[in-house]
Amino acid sequence: MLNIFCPICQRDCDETELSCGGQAHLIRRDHASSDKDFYEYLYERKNDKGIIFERWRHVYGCGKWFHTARCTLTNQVFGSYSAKEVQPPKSILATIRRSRVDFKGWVK
Amino acid sequence: MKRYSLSSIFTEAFRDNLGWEKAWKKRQPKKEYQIIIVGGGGHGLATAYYLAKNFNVTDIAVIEKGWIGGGNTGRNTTIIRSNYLQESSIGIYEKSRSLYETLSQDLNYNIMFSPRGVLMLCQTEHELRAMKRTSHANRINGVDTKMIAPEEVKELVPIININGPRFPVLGALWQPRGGTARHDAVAWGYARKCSDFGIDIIEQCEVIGVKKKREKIVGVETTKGNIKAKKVCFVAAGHSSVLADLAGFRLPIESVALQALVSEPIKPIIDCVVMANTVHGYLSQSDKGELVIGGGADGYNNYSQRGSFLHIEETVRALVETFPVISRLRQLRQWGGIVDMTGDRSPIISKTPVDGLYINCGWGTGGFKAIPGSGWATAEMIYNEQPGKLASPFSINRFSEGRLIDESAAAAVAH
Amino acid sequence: MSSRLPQEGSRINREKTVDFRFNGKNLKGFHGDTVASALLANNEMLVARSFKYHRPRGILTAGEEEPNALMGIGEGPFFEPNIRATEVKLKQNMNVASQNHWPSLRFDFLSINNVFSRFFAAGFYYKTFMWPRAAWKFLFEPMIRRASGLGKAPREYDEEHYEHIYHHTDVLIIGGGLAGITAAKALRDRGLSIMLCEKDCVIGGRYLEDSKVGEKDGYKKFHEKSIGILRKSNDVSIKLNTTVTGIFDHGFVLAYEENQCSNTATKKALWKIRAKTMILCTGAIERPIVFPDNDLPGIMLATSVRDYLQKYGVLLGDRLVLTTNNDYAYKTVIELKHRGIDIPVVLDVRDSSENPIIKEAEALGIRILFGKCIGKVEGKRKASAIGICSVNGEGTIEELIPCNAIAVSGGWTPNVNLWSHCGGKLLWDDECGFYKPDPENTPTGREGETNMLALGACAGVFSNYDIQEQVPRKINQLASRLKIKSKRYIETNVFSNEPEKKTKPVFALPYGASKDKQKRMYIDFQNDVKVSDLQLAVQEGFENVEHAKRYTTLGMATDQGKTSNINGIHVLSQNLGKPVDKIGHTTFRPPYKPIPLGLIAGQYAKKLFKPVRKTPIDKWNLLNNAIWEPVADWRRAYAYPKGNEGLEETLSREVLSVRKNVGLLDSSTLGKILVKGPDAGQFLDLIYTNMMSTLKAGKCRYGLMCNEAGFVFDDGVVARLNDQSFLCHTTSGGADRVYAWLEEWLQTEWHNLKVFIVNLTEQYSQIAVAGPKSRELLQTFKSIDLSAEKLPFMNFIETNIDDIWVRIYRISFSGELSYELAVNSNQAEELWNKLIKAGKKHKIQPYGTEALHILRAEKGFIVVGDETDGTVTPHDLGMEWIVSKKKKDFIGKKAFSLPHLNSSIRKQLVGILTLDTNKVLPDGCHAVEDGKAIGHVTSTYFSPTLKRSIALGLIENGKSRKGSTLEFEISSKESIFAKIVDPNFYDSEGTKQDG
Amino acid sequence: MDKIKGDTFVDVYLIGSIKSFNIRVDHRDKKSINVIKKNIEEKLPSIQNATERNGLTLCWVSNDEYLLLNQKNENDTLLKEFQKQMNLTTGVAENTTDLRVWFLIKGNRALDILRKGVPLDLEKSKILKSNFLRTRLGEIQINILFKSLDEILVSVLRSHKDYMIEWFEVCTRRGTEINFDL
Repeated sequence: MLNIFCPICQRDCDETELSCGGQAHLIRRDHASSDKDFYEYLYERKNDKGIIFERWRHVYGCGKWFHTARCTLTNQVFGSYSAKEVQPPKSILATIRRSRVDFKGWVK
Repeated sequence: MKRYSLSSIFTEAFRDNLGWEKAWKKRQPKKEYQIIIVGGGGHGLATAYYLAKNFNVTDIAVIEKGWIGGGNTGRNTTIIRSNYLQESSIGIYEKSRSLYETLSQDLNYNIMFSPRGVLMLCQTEHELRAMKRTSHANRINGVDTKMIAPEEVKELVPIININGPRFPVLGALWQPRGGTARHDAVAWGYARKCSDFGIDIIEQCEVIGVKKKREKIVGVETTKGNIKAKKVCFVAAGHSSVLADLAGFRLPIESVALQALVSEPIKPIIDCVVMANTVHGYLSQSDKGELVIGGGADGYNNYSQRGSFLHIEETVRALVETFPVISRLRQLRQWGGIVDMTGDRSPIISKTPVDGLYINCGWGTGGFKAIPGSGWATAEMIYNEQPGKLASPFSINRFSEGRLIDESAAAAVAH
Repeated sequence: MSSRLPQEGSRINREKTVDFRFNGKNLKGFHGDTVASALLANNEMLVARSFKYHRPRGILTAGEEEPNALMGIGEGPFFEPNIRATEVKLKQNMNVASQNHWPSLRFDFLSINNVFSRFFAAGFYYKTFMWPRAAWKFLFEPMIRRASGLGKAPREYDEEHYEHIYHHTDVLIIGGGLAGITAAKALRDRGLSIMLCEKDCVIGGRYLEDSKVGEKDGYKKFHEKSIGILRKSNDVSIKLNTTVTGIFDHGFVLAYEENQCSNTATKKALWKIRAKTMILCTGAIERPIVFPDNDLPGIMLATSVRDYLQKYGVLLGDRLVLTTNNDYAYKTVIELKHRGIDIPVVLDVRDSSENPIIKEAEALGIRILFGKCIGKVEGKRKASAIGICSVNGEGTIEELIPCNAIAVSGGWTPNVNLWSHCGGKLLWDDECGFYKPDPENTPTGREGETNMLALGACAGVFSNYDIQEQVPRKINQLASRLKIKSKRYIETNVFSNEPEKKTKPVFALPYGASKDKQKRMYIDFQNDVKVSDLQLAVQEGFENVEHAKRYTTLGMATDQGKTSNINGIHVLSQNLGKPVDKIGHTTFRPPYKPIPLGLIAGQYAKKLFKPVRKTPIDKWNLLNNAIWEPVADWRRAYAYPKGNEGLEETLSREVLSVRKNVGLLDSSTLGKILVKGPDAGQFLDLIYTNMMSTLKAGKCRYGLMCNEAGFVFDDGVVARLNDQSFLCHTTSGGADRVYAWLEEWLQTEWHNLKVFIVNLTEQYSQIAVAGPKSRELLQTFKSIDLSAEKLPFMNFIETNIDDIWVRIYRISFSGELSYELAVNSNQAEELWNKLIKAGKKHKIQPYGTEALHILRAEKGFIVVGDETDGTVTPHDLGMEWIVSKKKKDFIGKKAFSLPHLNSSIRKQLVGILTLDTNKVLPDGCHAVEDGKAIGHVTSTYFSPTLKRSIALGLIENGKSRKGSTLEFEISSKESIFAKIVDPNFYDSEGTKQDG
Repeated sequence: MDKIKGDTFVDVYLIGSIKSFNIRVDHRDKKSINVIKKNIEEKLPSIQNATERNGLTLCWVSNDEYLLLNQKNENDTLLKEFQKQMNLTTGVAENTTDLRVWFLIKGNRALDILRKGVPLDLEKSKILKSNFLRTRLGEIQINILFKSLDEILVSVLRSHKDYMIEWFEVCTRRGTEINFDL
């Protein structure tokens, strides 16, 4: 069972208090976008086997969304950061590189 | 290939069983094949089998990174049914179910297909209406199912808690020719026939690169060297995105853990498969006597082949409510597989942006029941280089066209 | 012949006898006995039948690794199958029954499988039962199913009470043996919260039993001192009778507390522990040697023989032979010799051993033969004699030794299950012949840090002296790694240092066993997996350890291979000619030992299964005979039958009362979300398909919500309270979903919009007053003027009814003149009763959700969830009028432009009137055109108002089929024909609702 | 305040409704925050905490959300004024008195009850007297306001009232205390 830090409540939350919102930093494609962009926004996913950036909501607590960086193979979590960030902040990328030397950085 | 039968068992019994041959030959990869199937699970082996059986193509290699049947084929709850709602889903699942009927005889390998029936419970008015709609769709598309009343459900499953009080059973959709099969036997049965056809089955051979020349497939790079091929098909549920990434494109898929558990073996208490979607749990009893229990997938991307205890708890809680007598039975073991979840919970059998590279994935929580049909349709697509009637609805570009095949359609109650 | 000694037994209380029944026989045991020790005390050595060949089985061990002694224990609601007799404490009048045999344990008909076992080799069932095809379902499978499965399933509902308990701790010590106690003493008083779980009802583990042989009483004082230290320190909390069963991600641990010793009813609790660091001290399990006929009752692990002797004063037999490959097992024969038991011979498979214990045994007159092992065992249902043969060679018998008990010890297997549950890898130790935790690949916690340390026997360190040496050092290293600065822990070592020479790993003997002998050498006792079965698996190509396991079912029984896995892997490696660490091992999975399904459900079963949400008017509904319908977690009144009305009568009465007089509906479950802020209008314009920002204060507007894929997923009326605030109503099932949907967009996409939302669903109740007399009814309350001018359709006012504040919306879902009253939930019941009383003279009737469905269907209004199923767009519903053309963007707009969402063959909403007005189209039936389904019925009722059946449906290009007649196939033999019409059957101009 | 019946190892009282407001504050301008500071509490409660002053309890729910409880009727007029001022700003103050139902758990084993359903670390040493926690109990959401370690106020949605009462009846029975063995 995961145990993820909620940056708003400043405490660890049992997975049963949270709900996952899938891949982070998708760019919303509105009415003017091409069919291809719209398909990539709505359906296409990186689904990496390794480091991913995802969205969580603290449903049973503060009700806020936030992002985390997690490894999908070992469930190691590298940190949580605000929902307003458009891409993973430097500090998170640094934490990842400290323990995963082969990390190739965040890809849009 | 030595034929399996009662007489062959009899003769072998008197010479310490020394006459049995290898079920499938252990091969090292050749330099080149006409077709390479990546993934030695049920779908991959079935694709190779039907390429040989239907189209007489045997210059094929089935390469598996671990041991055949070790992925989701060895981790599912072995349920076989075809009572789907959408016409295109009915097409492929009913084709599978009908192939399962005679698969033991076709493969000369007892896969123990036991059509003991599948029961989909209706525990809300809304679910009852949705199942009635499915039963009409089934009848029109040639699937033998019918709605039955609570009393009949109680007759079929004496241990069920019919009258709630939380969710009284209002009726059920009954498919008498649905049931279960022994999952390992399906993989081994197909492997044995493929090996007999001369198809190379190569285990411990992981794809680590894809060779392309101007967007046309040339071959794959594996841990056992490079192998050339004119056509390659990815059939590796759970790792579809990893392979697609090597080939330079992305899929509308998320890999999540799907867990299941078994109880200790007991004398027979339930004959058919019971699925209770309102409370999210389903259950059947294996021939060995273990209750095989499954439920919903986990909620987050996961390649670790182990899930959260949360889902085991929810599933068991639902089934203890539906079958109170199982409360004192003990959980013997739990495990998890990695399933491909697509946007509309329907599979992908399709060509890909790379010419000559095909893909069969996205089966989500319903892959085992589709093995023969999926193999049949994928073989047809690879041979004709064009998806046939069964496969065409499941192309990748259905998502960009908005042509979703949504099986979770009878969604939550809203009124 | 097993029996009870006159005295001794550290665990039993000889003053308190306990009566129990075994297979109908009335037997006696003592308080503190396990069922197994009590059975042995009563010479019940035959206890079970094996799974496949139904061979006779005896008790092999004294713990949870027991493969054989599975019993059905208890009666009625407390009956439980497949319980290990070695684990269950004896209770007064306990009813114990052996399993898996017919007609009786002694004479089991199915043991003919054993006679024909040559035909039932591993995997035989894959090679036969294929002809004739139907025979599998009617003949072969039922036969197999009846023969397999061990215990009978309980028949009655479970009365047991289970609970879940959460606990957080810095350090979790798993196992209370010497290593666990030393670790706890070393870690205490360092500001860490420590929890220690011990599966037994006392802590101490092995060293308590070992301390009695030869070593002076030093251990007793040492043990008392240790317990005193732990009891005094307040940061160490110890749980007895608690087995840790599973390790999950991020230090989540499951432990099963089964408190049989407490006088209260057996308390069963599942502890959900979150531990930052775990210390594994789970010890090791003794391993049997595989020799011909090694599965006969009377054969037991050497140390278990000693356990029964010292803990329960029970003798396995009075003429015992020992076969072993290590010195530790000699303690058993020395203990027995001290009690005058005849030890005819000890067969030591090694060439020699200089350990002092050998000298001590010889001094007691015990004949020890080196390089010898057991070649065969005679005896029908109990061992009666053994044949000695040399370890090498094919096993010809040199000498026959009569005996009635055989102790076996093939060395010890470290208990590494929990280490492997969550990422920990194992190393093969070739000298000792077992897998042990790999310090380089440990289980990792959330930050990828090592969060488990294995100490003592489970890490391959067996002698008490070495444990006492290493544990404090390892704990101090751990403390420094966890940056806990505090004093280093040192303790004097009370144990004598007798280094045990490396034992030669031995698994299956004799080495050159003949084919015939290999068929009688059992590796997995419960599933009857023999050495010959593994050979066959390898011969047939099932070489991978996972393939071999599944093909032979080795280690797939209820003990999950605790005593058979290592032996099996070794035999596999011999057959493949590959070293063991090239073969690997199968996956260790939770639970460590089987746990009840009821325990996993916990207290959330029976009454507490899935909360039932009740509206403020629930009590009234209950008193007025409401039939309930689950809607999401709510329970709503489906209908209010009177007397012995049939459902049809009730529904038509309720519908007609709304059409003719006035009806009352409890719609409190409606979602109510306040959207407030300067940008509230702009935000709602993005969410709904029509314009909301242009809505005037005091007015309402019906809105449709689509998801990004363009499909309708909720709808409802939006009321503008003032220029800054809107109150959005949603469907009952969608309330929480829509609230989460709006929060998601505000927090993650449009976080610059000045808008806040509050979920007020349960702050207000909502009561619908519908029908021609609704205005008249509400006018009886003096304070309100509800004339059409003062309160036109789709407007609302806030006023009082007597002293109750209400907001009255003029909205209609039934098509009648109707009002919906929002009231603070605490006053809902009071208002409802006022309306019922005032409505008496207007013949007011409550109506339920089903009547509501009929009323709105008569008007052709859609219900999200019936007309829509997640694949339907507003255009399909014929609601182009609700899709704004002016708005630049809203959720779903892009999707509407996708090719498939505009294709001609989309299904469109239509009204359906059957030609025969009395025939009602069945739910969900399909319209068929030359054999192909072209659409389905979404709602279908008999309309009491129109005295005929009506239906709504989604039909391919339905709009252009208006006026035509379609065939609706309702069964393979029958169809109903119906005309396609406009989906509004009643007062289509809406004069009633606007009046 | 009627007590949940049964032979229990801790006392649980059903209180019912407490006058309350859901408050949302807009951090973009200080207006909404100042309205609270002026009318209710100068020093806003820190994360996971609540402040209490003459019958008004202000609980931190999220970084832009508070729950205001009023247990004294004299504060009604003050609160009406507060709500008026608040709704003039871009923040929100919405009456949610009827939304929840409150229970009072009394006894030295009060925390033990919560540990049967709340996944948080409720070790006595880790709990502050002023804590306010919003979390999960079993399958429903719960607010926990600590008066002291032996007196805890909890609230659930009003529709979960009966479920909560049944949960307490099941989980407070004597004999099911949580205890350690040594």
